[in-house]
Amino acid sequence: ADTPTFAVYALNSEPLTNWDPAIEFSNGIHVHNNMYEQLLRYDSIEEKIIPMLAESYTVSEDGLTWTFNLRAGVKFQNGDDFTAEDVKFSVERTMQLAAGASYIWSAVESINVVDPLTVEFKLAYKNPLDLVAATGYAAFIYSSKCVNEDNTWIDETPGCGTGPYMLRSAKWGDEVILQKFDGYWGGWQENSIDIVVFKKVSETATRRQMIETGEAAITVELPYTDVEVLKNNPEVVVSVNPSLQNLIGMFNTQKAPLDNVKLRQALAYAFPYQAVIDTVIGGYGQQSYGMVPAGLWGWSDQLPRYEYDLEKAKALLEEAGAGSDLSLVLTYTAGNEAEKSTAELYKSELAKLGVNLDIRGMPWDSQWEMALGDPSQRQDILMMYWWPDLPSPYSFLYSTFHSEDEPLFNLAYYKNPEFDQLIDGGNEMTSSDIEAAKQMFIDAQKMLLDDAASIFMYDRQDIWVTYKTIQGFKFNPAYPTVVFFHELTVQN
Amino acid sequence: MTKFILRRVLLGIIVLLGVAFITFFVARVVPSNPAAKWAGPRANPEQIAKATIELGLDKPLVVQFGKYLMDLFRGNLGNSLRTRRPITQELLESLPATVELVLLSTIAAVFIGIPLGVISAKRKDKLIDHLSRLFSIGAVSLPTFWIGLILQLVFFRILDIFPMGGQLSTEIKILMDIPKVTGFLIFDCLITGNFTILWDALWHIVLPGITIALYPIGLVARMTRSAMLEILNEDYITAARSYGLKERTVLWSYALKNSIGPTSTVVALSIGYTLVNTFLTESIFTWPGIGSYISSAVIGNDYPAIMGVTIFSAFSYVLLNLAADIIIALDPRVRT
Amino acid sequence: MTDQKKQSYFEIKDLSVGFRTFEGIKPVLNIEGLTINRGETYGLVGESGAGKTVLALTILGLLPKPAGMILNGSILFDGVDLLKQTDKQMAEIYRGKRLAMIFQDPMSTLNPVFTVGQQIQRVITRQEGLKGKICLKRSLELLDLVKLPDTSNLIDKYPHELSGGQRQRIIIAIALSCGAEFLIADEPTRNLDVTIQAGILKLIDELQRDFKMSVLFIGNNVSLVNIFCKNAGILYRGKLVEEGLSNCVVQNPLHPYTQTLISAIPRSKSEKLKFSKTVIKPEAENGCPYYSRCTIGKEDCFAHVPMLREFPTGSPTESLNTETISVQKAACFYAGETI
Amino acid sequence: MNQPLVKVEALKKYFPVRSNRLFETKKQWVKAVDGIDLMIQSGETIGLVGESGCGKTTLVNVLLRLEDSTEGSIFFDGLDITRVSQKMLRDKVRKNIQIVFQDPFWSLNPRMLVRNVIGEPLSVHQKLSGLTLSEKVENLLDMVGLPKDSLYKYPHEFSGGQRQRIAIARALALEPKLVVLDEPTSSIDILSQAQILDLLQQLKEKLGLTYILISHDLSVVHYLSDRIIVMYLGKIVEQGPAEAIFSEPVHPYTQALFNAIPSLSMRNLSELRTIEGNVPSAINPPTGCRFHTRCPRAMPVCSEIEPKAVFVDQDHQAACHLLKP
Amino acid sequence: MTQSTSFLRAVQPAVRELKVTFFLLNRNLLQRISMVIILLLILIAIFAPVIAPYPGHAISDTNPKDKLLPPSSQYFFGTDELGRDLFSRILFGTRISLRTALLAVGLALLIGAPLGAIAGGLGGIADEIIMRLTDIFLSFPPLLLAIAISSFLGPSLENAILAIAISWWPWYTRIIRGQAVSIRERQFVRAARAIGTPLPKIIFSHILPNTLAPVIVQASMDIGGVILTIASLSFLGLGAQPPIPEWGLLISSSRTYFLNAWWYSTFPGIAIFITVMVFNLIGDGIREVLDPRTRKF
Ligand SMILES: Nc1ncnc2c1ncn2[C@@H]1O[C@H](COP(=O)(O)OP(=O)(O)OP(=O)(O)O)[C@@H](O)[C@H]1O
Ligand SMILES: Nc1ncnc2c1ncn2[C@@H]1O[C@H](COP(=O)(O)OP(=O)(O)OP(=O)(O)O)[C@@H](O)[C@H]1O
Ligand SMILES: [Mg+2]
Ligand SMILES: [Mg+2]
Repeated sequence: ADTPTFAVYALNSEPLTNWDPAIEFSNGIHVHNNMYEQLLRYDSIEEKIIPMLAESYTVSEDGLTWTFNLRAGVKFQNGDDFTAEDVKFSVERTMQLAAGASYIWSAVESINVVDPLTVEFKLAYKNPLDLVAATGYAAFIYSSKCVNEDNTWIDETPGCGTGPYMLRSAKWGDEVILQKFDGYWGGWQENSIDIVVFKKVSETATRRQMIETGEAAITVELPYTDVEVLKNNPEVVVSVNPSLQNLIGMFNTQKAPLDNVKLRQALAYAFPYQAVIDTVIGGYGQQSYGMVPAGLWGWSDQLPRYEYDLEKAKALLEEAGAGSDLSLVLTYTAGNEAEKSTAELYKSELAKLGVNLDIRGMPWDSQWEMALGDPSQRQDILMMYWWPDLPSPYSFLYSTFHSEDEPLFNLAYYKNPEFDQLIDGGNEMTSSDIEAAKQMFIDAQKMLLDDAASIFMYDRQDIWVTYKTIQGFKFNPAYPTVVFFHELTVQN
Repeated sequence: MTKFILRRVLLGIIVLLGVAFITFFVARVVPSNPAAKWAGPRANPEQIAKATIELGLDKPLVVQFGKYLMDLFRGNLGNSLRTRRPITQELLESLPATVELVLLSTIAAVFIGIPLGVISAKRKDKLIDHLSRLFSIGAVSLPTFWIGLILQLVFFRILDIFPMGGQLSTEIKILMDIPKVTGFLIFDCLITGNFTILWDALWHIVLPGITIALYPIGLVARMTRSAMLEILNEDYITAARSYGLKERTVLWSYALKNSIGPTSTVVALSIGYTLVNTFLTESIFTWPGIGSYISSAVIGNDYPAIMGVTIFSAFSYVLLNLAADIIIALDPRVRT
Repeated sequence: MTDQKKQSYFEIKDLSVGFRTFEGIKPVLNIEGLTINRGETYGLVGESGAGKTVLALTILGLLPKPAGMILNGSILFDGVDLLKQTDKQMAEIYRGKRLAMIFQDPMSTLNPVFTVGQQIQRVITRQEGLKGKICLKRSLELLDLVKLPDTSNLIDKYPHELSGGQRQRIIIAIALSCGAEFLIADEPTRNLDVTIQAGILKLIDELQRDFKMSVLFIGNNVSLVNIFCKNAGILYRGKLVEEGLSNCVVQNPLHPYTQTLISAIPRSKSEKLKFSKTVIKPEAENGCPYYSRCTIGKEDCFAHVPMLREFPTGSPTESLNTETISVQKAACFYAGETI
Repeated sequence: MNQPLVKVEALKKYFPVRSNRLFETKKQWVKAVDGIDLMIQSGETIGLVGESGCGKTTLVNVLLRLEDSTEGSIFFDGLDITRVSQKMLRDKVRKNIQIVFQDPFWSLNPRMLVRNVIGEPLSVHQKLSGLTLSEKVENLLDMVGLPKDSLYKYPHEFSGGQRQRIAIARALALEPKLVVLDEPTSSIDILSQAQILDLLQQLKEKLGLTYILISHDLSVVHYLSDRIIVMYLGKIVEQGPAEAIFSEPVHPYTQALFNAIPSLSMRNLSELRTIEGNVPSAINPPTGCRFHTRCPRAMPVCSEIEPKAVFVDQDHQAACHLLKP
Repeated sequence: MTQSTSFLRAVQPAVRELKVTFFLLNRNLLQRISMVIILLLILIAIFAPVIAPYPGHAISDTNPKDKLLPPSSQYFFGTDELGRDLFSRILFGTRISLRTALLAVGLALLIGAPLGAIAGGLGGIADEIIMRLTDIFLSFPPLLLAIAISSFLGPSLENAILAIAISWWPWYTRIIRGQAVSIRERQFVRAARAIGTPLPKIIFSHILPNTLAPVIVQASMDIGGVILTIASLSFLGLGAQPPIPEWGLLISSSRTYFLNAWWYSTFPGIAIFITVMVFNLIGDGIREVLDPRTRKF
């Protein structure tokens, strides 16, 4: 074509925060997944592994040795051949830097290059390494040429990945522009997109206007009120997809007054689940069954749910012997409208029970600092979104509710050895007997619900809006908000 | 005169030291755990311990402050906690876009605000004075963040005259070679004679420009008016009239020169305000400047970045005030 | 030259000026009549706040804008009523060209942010259309004229770098730069030392003779006016209470106020001050403005305002024999009675 | 003669001036008062005259220790007040020396009631308050001839002359020994001036006060003073009994000063004498006799040697080379 | 003379001054309108619970079934995303804005005024130190300092007030010091020194009271600016916290919806605009009226 085709992806915050694919553990997921590739990819809707740089893999009987057979004929964007050495180099370096999401590799003991197209991982303990190798962060394979002597990443170096797009230009904190890598092993379809622009557009209204005028090809995180309007707009296509994100309100189970399970249960009954889903996310989601979100294995509609029931809540409150002057602090992440509205709705329900909810919007880090700081100063309820590092229930249950001496993300400060045992066991079983593992995770969640460790508010759906000319868009919840531009075409 | 300037510069340095101390305090001492932030989200204790050493947070505060000062002296504002990149570099990248906006609004403030103030003072309590007062006070009373939204709604969505945001149209940005000489887009287009891009850039700067410029225009007009009102009552103005000088001369040369002192102070002041107002508007107009930068920093609790911007603004502010003081010092009355 | 033409050179008739205040319009000047002939000097004496400066500004049409108001009357200058001129006409035709004024306070009359040279040259350029070198030359001449030393240096100085006396001379130089025919000198020496005062008076006197100017000289020192002016008027609270040849007024004051003023001045340097006791009485709202301090005032002074009346007097001294009979006026029912 | 009330020896007051050149090493000084010797007896009135800026105000400011002197000593009642502590100053000196300023409007705090204005020294030194204070202030008001109901008025409700009376009442509240009058009548009209001078004279007789009077108006000085001191550029050029100086001034500067005063007996301008030239700068005063640059009778010696004060008469001295001791 | 008449006499000049000021302000149409509006705002602030049709909506009630309804006779200004009546919320917002502005300005004055009087009254080292301190604070653009301070104090309305006071006091110190320096040279201060009045007493009873007029003018003008700053902080999420109906916070929340619900951002914006504007107009007016040189009767 004479003029290249291009597509703008309007993001709600900066496109990336670090060029180094070993370190980036934030918005860069959008950009990096188009520039770099993992050994495998996981399709969480179909629940199956897709071969990428590895065409196939085998696991030893004891589950401790994983062998990957690499794809032949893959070239880095800089022209170098892709070999097993690169895999060893990338994973070892990522582990060594110990930054970002590198902990996903923590089971790995050693990496051996068997031949240029075969690489073998030895594990210290049983771990689903296929899922690890398919993670959206820190599992990228990159060229050693992009690292300088002191092992730091050479910023904005083009050609370090094997992915379909390579860097064209970037403006920090604002936009990243990628262009098509002609020598991509996966080849190119007709009308594919030549240039991709990742652009930060923090105002939702601006994003909506961009997509309406076709200035943006694709965007996410629009308020549902806009979605309703856009659904009737022939210029755009709205697609609603399951996401693996859920909103939870963690109770401080260690501090009075919420160390009382009855009180926690009362509060869980007082949460207006349906009103929140209807009002805050416009019905694009559903009340959670436990911690594992719909769309991920380990989810079960057989789990009990707390339903909104003020009478029950009142009774439980009385049972718990809570005074009339009960006042609780809830923190949420400032700037997130959905969390804010949810908190406000909750506050008005609790007010009906005579409970004062003091809601504070804080930047995530301040909120987190408060949760990790002086125990007497911690919030009573901490509201947050959770999403998977690995597409496994373990990722949802381990970080958030596994006993910790020094809390990190177990911000309910939940301590239950039985629970720990169950989920650790489930994780070990994952690669051998997934059904058994599933059951163990479900049982574990039952414990959380009985203990009312948290309010499981809703599992959210993701709403994507694409401009009408964009075809082939497919969403994979294991890679939240990632658009694989290689799959897209432009039709006029 | 030179001594006066020297003294002012010295005071400026003292002030900057104080500024540095405050920013250091805010950035290093107050947040409970910068290391955790540095180590990244979901980091484990070992990673955090490593970060503590990397950041030198294990050293005594005095040593940290000393190092901070040395770094400042070298123009090193530290690294962003989010991106781990040098803040100085990030600032320099987003600076030109903001400077363009601020400069434009300052020019507007001088060339619209001052004449407005002078006319208003001359025609005190006449209709034109009421209108101009209403305008200038209105301009300083508008919440910048709000008027940005409204302008966008009216001029883009309803009337579709001006683009919604950004510095350039995406097509132009991707398909054309953007001149990069000084980093200031409009200026670069001018010197390379690239008029297609220039036109596009000018078209894009109108709405954010108006949003940002309203405040300084109003401020300068208001200040000029009141300075002029006082000066027009001075004996030497009456005397100048008694010599039969033209009213035009009396107003625009005699009186105006006397009001340069307060006016230049207020212009310097308004540049500071404008800079901060960009924080509130740039995100609305997806303007890739410091404002966008600091709003990401505030959302991300990136203390070093916030403090970097703060110290940078304070530095420019001190310099601007110095410039204003020197202009005032040209007034022979304060020469000592 | 007929009597009438002579009179119409400069004449104030029934002028009344007021200021707006919170309580309403406060009259500050109320002059029934005042005449100055061509080439003559008229001295106006009055204490602080009597309205001397207001009169000067009224003549030039420069009353402070929002507050000052002309309530009534006319000021005829060369047959034209100045009060009927527009601001533009005043600026184009009269101010600077025909009427000039030396302001009271040399500290505040010069613009502090321009050099002396710039200020003079701007006026010269405006009034005489001179530019560049010629303009500079002319301004140096003017500074020489007022006997300023080292003029080529001085011209680049800012007002605050000069002494009070020097500043006052510069103001005089500017006022004279266009050879106006009517000069108002508003207490040009008020803030100056006696020694500098004498120098400046001599200067104005010389210039007046050279340029044949009429001068309205404002002062608060009777002896100065006596030395300097042919005619003198005494202003009390905005009203002329006595008027006549200055010698006559000084030698033979008719109004009690004038008498008090003059008695307070020693006749020679070794003579000690004499003071007459003053009394404090209630203000006469509808009567004589001086009533409250007057020692001879009676009931009729309290009830009625005395008008200026003429009192013919003989020439007080032999040396002044050009006009043997002159007219002295006073606004007092008991004029001539000594206090 | 017994011990003088005030004795001033070799008093100097220099003000530093900032220079406007870069890296100026030499600091410059305005020599406002430059070596003054003076004696004031209890009960007399000293008239201080001289050109504008010759240092009169500075001299009395130093005398009151409103400014610190640069050099020299001031004895008040035998106590060297240039060196006493602030407390001593308050207890011994402040009470006994008071000042009445030129401009009665600016010297009264516009936001204080007359009662508090006049009462301030009493409340500071005698710790009076409430009714006793009001009573005392009423007495003072009475003494300066103001009605009692002035107590609860603000200064701006009074005329210039009345304000000056308030200022005088305040100065007299502590029954000081010495009162400094710095141009006490120059800003009020002639009629009020007479009353104020009269009042001052009466009070002096009644309370046995000592005055230092500064005025530009020589007739005022003549009216009140017993002795006159003439200053030129920070130095005393002539001093002596008022009558003697007014009738027979001996220093050329004094003569010139008196000749420039217009008086009713003058007929025309030529009778007014002027002093040629401008006042020299107080930063670099002329060498020798300071007046020599403008003196009509200057001799070569005048520019080299500084004349010493010589007695022309008992009690009448002047510093000029024309005079032979 | 009785105590009460003497008191009346004592306050008389102040009363007269007030009367004159009011009279002059009242003559200008713009200012007259502003005064009426300010009075109205104050009344609204006081009686918000009575006037507001849905006072609960301004506190903690939600009403999700009526979310984002356009203005109607039921909801004059429409509703927000949780179905709350915007009219009621904006009425209550008046309360918050006026109270926080007064508090912030008052606090700033409390810090700034004594420091200014001390600096100006004492001179010398104290002056130098205090003024350098203010210089340091003044070298941050005010909103920026407030942003920085409240971002580490943690977001809340109280902290925002504190942050504004901290970034605002130097202005008062500076003004008062300027005044104090000129007053220090005035004769009546010299007179007080000559009497032997101790320095602290001179500063607090002679200097400070005489500096207040310009400060009050400045403070009244600052009210508008402070309201704007509070709104900006809330807009950035650093000020008031939901569900407090602070105007800036309302606009901030409305951003998400403004393409569909124009009323949501428009009305709070107009409320801020009008309030800030009338305070600015009055402040300007007072300044003009108190300056004898620009006074016009
Ligand atoms: N701008 C003004 N507003 C109100 N009143 C004024 C104004 N200017 C002058 N006055 C009043 O007018 C009267 C006369 O003032 P004017 O300045 O003419 O006095 P003057 O005779 O020149 O006194 P001085 O000798 O002090 O210069 C005074 O009572 C004064 O209060
Ligand atoms: N604070 C100061 N700093 C610097 N110079 C000063 C200061 N005070 C006075 N002077 C200078 O000292 C000299 C004497 O001033 P002083 O006020 O004593 O004069 P004066 O005799 O009282 O004059 P006047 O009659 O005008 O009141 C002047 O040259 C003046 O400029
Ligand atoms: Mg006057
Ligand atoms: Mg003096």
